[in-house]
Amino acid sequence: MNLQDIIVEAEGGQQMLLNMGPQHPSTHGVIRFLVKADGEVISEAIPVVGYLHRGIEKIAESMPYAGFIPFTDRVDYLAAMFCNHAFVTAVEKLLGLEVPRRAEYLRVIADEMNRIASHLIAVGSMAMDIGAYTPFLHGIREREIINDLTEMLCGGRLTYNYMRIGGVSRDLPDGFLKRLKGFLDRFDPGFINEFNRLIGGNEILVRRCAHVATIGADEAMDMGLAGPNLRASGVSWDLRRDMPYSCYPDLEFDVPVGRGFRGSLGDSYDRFMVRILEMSQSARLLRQAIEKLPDGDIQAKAPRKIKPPAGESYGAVESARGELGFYLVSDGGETPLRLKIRTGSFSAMWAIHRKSAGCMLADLVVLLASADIVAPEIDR
Amino acid sequence: MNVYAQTLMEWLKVPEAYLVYVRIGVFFVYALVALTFGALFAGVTSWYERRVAARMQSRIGPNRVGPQGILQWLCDGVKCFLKEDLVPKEADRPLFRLAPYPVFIGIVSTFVVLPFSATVVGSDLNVGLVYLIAITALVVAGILMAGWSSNSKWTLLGGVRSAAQMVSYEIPLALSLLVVVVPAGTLSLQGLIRFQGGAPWNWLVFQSPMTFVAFFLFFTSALAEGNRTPFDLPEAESELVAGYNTEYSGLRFLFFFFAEWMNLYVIGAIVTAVFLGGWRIPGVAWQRQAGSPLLELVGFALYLAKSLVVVNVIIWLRWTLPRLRIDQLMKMCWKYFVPIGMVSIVLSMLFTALVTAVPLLGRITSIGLLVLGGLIGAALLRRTAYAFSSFPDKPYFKWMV
Amino acid sequence: MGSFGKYFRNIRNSAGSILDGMAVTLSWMFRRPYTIQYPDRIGRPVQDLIAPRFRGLLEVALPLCTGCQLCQRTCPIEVILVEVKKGADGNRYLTRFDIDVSKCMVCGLCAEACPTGAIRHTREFEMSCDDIRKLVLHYVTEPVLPYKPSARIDAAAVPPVGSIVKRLTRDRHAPYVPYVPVEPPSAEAPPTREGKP
Amino acid sequence: MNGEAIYEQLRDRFPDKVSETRGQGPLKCVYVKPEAIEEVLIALRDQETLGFRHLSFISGIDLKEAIEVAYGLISYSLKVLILLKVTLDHENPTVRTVSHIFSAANWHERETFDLFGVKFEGHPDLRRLLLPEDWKGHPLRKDYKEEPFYHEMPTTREPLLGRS
Repeated sequence: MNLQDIIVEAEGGQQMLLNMGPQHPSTHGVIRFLVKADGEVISEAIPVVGYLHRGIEKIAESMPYAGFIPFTDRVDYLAAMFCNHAFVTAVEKLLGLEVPRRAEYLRVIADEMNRIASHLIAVGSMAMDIGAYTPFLHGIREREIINDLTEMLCGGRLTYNYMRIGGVSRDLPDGFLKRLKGFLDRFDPGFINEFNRLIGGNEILVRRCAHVATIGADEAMDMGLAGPNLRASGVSWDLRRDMPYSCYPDLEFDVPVGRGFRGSLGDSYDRFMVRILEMSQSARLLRQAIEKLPDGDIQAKAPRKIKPPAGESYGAVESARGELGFYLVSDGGETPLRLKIRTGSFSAMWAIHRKSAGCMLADLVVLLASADIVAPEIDR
Repeated sequence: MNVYAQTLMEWLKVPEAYLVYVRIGVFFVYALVALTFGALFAGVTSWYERRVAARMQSRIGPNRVGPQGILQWLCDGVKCFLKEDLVPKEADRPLFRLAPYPVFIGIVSTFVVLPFSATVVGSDLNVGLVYLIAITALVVAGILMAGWSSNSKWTLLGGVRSAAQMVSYEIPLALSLLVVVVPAGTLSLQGLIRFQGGAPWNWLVFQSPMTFVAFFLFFTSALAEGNRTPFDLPEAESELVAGYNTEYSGLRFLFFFFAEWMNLYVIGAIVTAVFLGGWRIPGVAWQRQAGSPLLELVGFALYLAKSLVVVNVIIWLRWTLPRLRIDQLMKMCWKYFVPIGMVSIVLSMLFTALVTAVPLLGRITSIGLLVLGGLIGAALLRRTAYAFSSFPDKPYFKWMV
Repeated sequence: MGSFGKYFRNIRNSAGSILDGMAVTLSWMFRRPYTIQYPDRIGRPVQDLIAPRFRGLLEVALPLCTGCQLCQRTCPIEVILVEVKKGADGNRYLTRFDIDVSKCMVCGLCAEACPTGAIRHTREFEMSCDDIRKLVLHYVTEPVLPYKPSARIDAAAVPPVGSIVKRLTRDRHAPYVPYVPVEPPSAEAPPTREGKP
Repeated sequence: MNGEAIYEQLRDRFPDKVSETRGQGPLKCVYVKPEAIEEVLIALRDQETLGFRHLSFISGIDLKEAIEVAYGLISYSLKVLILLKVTLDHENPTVRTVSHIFSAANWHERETFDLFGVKFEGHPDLRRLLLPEDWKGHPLRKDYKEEPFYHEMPTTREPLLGRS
C-alpha cells in the first residue's frame, strides 16, 4: 500500500486525514506524519521519514576513514560528539588501536558535556511543545555555556569533529577546566532544581504527560528502544555500564530508571524525568573525570593513511538518544565496504508509529517530544 | 456620557431640541477616544509583553525601534498593512473576509460599559454584566467563521476547539459574576463599583469566601475566554500550527491580534471593576468622586493601575505555564468550575442574608480573606526569594537594555 | 476524611507548583539577560568574543604556502583547489589557490594537515552575499613563488590571522566579477617573492 | 558467556542450519541458512539463558557476488552483541521477515529493502522508507547508478571550482 492509497482510504472513510509536517512547529526538523484522526483522537499516525536522507552511509563507502569523521557530525546535530565517538571506536576496534588514557578522559568529558546539552534541548523543547516557552530558553541558555566550552575545546559549536582515530584532535585549552567547573557548580544542583521548580513539577505538565503513551518494558525491548526511552520503561540498560567502553569503568555513576514518577511506568513523564536525572549523573561524571584526568598523550600512533585489515566491527556508545552503533565492514581497502549507522531515533520513531493509536492530537506532540526525536538521525 | 452632553449643552447654550444631536456628537467623540485608547493599549502591550517575556527568558527583547523599542508595534502594524491580504484558493471567500470583524467588534463593544472613572463611561447599562457576556460571545462566532472558512484542517480544529472552549467557559464566567451580583444587588458595572469601597477590605473579592472563590473562577474563565495560556488551545502553536488564524495574513491577521491584546485590557478592566474596587479611592465617597475632575483623574489612574496589575499577571502566567489538553480543559470547566460556581451562588445568598443580620461577621470575614490573600502573596514572595538564593545569578535591576 | 484531605492536598500542591514556576519567572525579571546585542552595542567586534580555536572561514597565508597540495588531498569534499605551474624562467609558481566557501563544512582537516600553517581557520564568519560564485575565494591574484621550508621568513611578512579573509570578503556585496586565471610569468615580467592576494 | 560460546550453542541446536564462526576482526559472525533465520531468532529470543531481546540493527552488505543481511542482536542479561548473517542471491535477494519476532525489525527491514532491494517475505508493510516511493534503484548496492534527473531536477551540481 503506498501513500496515495492511505490518503484515498482515509478520505473516503469516516476519518479525517491530517498532514502533520514536514513543516510543522512541533515535528522538530522535517518529519511528516499522516495522521488519521477522528476529531482530536488519532487512530493512526503514519510517519513519513526521509526528508533529511543525505545518504551518509553511501558517502562513507567513498570516503577515507579519517575524512569521514566530519560527516558523522551530521548524523545527529544535537549530539554530534557521540557520533564521532562511535565511529572512531569502530575503526579503532578494527585497527586494534590502544587509545591513550588522557584521550579517553577527554572523550568522556566531551561526551558528557554533549549529553547535558542534548538533554537540555530535549526537556526544554518538550516543555515548549506542551506550551511553556520559557523553560526552553532557560535550557538554551545553559546549553549556550556548553557550546562556548566546546568551542573553546574544538572550535565547533554544533559540528565538532573533535575525535580522531586513536585519540582526540586537541588537548584542553587554558582555563577550560576552570570554566567547566564553574558551569557544573551552577548547573547541578542549581539549575536542575530551578528547572524542576519552573516546569518539571508543574501540575499542568504532569497532567499532560503522565499516563500518556505508556510503553511497558517488554514492549520497549521488542520495539528496539534504546537509551533514556528504554530506561524510562524500567529496563536498566546503559552501554556505559553494561558494555563498557572508553574510561567509564573508572567512573562512578547511577543509571536512572523510570519508576512511574507521577503516573504509570514508561509514560511520557518518566521519559522527561529520566532525562533530567541523567543530566545530573552527567554532571557527576564530569566532576569525576576532571578530578581523575591523567596526563599524557592525546593521540595514539595511528598510521597516516588508515587502512584497516579486512573484518567487521561494531562500535557502540550510549548516545543521548540511546545506543548509537556504527557497524563497519572493511575489505582491507582505504574506504569501508559498508557502514551501517544504528541510531536511537530510528527505533524511537517506530515506537511512535506503534503508540500513536488512541492518543489525542496534543498527546502525539507530547509523545514525539518525549521520545526526543532528531530527524537527521532517522534519515541519515 | 449623558451627563457630559447635558453639561455641554448648558455651557454652549444650545436649545433643548438639539439634545439628541449633541448626545450623538458626544458619543462619537467618546467612541473615538475609547477606540484610540484600546488601540494604543493593544499596541503598546504587544511590545510590552514581548519585553517582559524576553526578560523572563533572560533575553533582551525588541529594543531597536524608538526608545527601548516602544514603537515596535507601529512597525509591526505597518508591516501588516503592507502585506498582501491572501485568501486561500479553496476558502469560503466572503466568510473568510468577514471573520475578523465579529472578533474585533466583540472586543471593542465592551468599551460601551467599561468605565474609566466615576462618570466617564459609555453607557452605564443596568444590565451591564449581561451585556458584557453577550457581546463577547460574538468573538466565538468570528473565530468559528475563520476556522471554518479557511478550509484547512488545522484552522477547523482550532475553530472547533475554540467554540467548544468559549461556549463552555461562558457558564462559569456568568456564574462567578452572579456570585458577586448577589451581595451587590446590581448588574451595572458602575453600580458594582459604587457598592465596593476604596480600601481592599471593602472590595468585592474579599467580601465573602464565595466571592473570593468567584474571583479565581472568573479570572481563570476569562483567560479561557480570551484564549490566553494556559488555555490557548485554539491557537496552540505546537499542535495546530497557529489554530484558526493559520491562513490569515496582512490586515486581517492584524485584526485578530489587535483583538487579542485589547482583550487583555478588557479582562483586566472587568476584573478590576467587579472585584478590585474599580475607580474607588480609599476614604472618599463615590458621590464626591463623581463631582471633582481631580478625583476623577485619580480614580482613573487607580483603575488603570489595578487593571495593569491584572494584565501583568496574565502576561506572567502566559510565560510560565504550559497549556492544558482539550479534554482536561473541558473536564475542568464542567466537573469543577460549574459545580463550584453553582454552590457558590447558593452559599453567597445564605451568607448575604447572614451578614445583613450580623454586620460584624462581614467585617471579620473581609479582614480574614485579606489576610489569606496576603498569605498567598507571601508564599509567592518566599518562593521568589528562594529562587534568588538557589541560583548563582545575582539580582540585576537595570531594566533598560 | 482521607480522600477529602487528599483532594485539598492536591489543590494545594497544584497551586504550589504553579506558584513555584511563577516565582522562577519573576526572579528572572530581575536578573541580567544573557543575550548580547549582535552586531552592534557590544563595544568590540564580535570576532574578539569567540574562542581562539573557533573554526571560521579558511584563509591562506601565501608567504607560508609551499604548494604541496596536502590540504587539497585531505579535504573530504574537494573544497580546495591548488594549482602549481611552471613559468618561463623554469621556476614553479603557485597560480591558483581557491577555496569554495559555499561548500566548505569547516571541519578543520586541511588546517591540521598543513605542514607550515599556511591554511588556517579564522574567527571571521560573515560571508553572506547574493551570488554563490562570490563564495569562491581566490587567494592567488598574481603568480607566487612557493615558500621553501629552508628559507627563513620574516614573521612580519605573514599577515595576522583573519586579515586576509577580511580583505577578500570586504566587497562581497559588490557585483560579481568573473575570475581571471593567473598565468605564470612569462620571461619579461620579473617574478616577485611576496604575492599580494 | 561470550560471543563464541553462544555461536557454539547455536550450532549444537541447529547443526545443519548454522555455519562455523566466520569473519575476521573484532566482530565474528555465524551464517544462518536464509530459511532458518526465523527459528534461530526465536530460539535466541526465547531461551531463558540467552535472552536476546534487543534487535540492534539489520544491515545489508553488498559483496558484488551476493548480498548479505546482517542481524545484530544484544542480550540484556549476557551483555553481549552477536551477529548473524544470511547470504542471499544478488539478483533477487529474498528472505523471510523477522518483524513478527522483533517488531523493531519492521523499519530496519523496510530500510534494507529501500537501500538494497532485499525483499522480506511476509513483511506487513514493505514500502520504501527513506527514499521517495518513485525512486528508481537501490542506492547502497554497488551496481547502483544514480540517474541524472529526478522529476526533471538534476541530481548533481556543477562544481564551482573548475580547473583552468
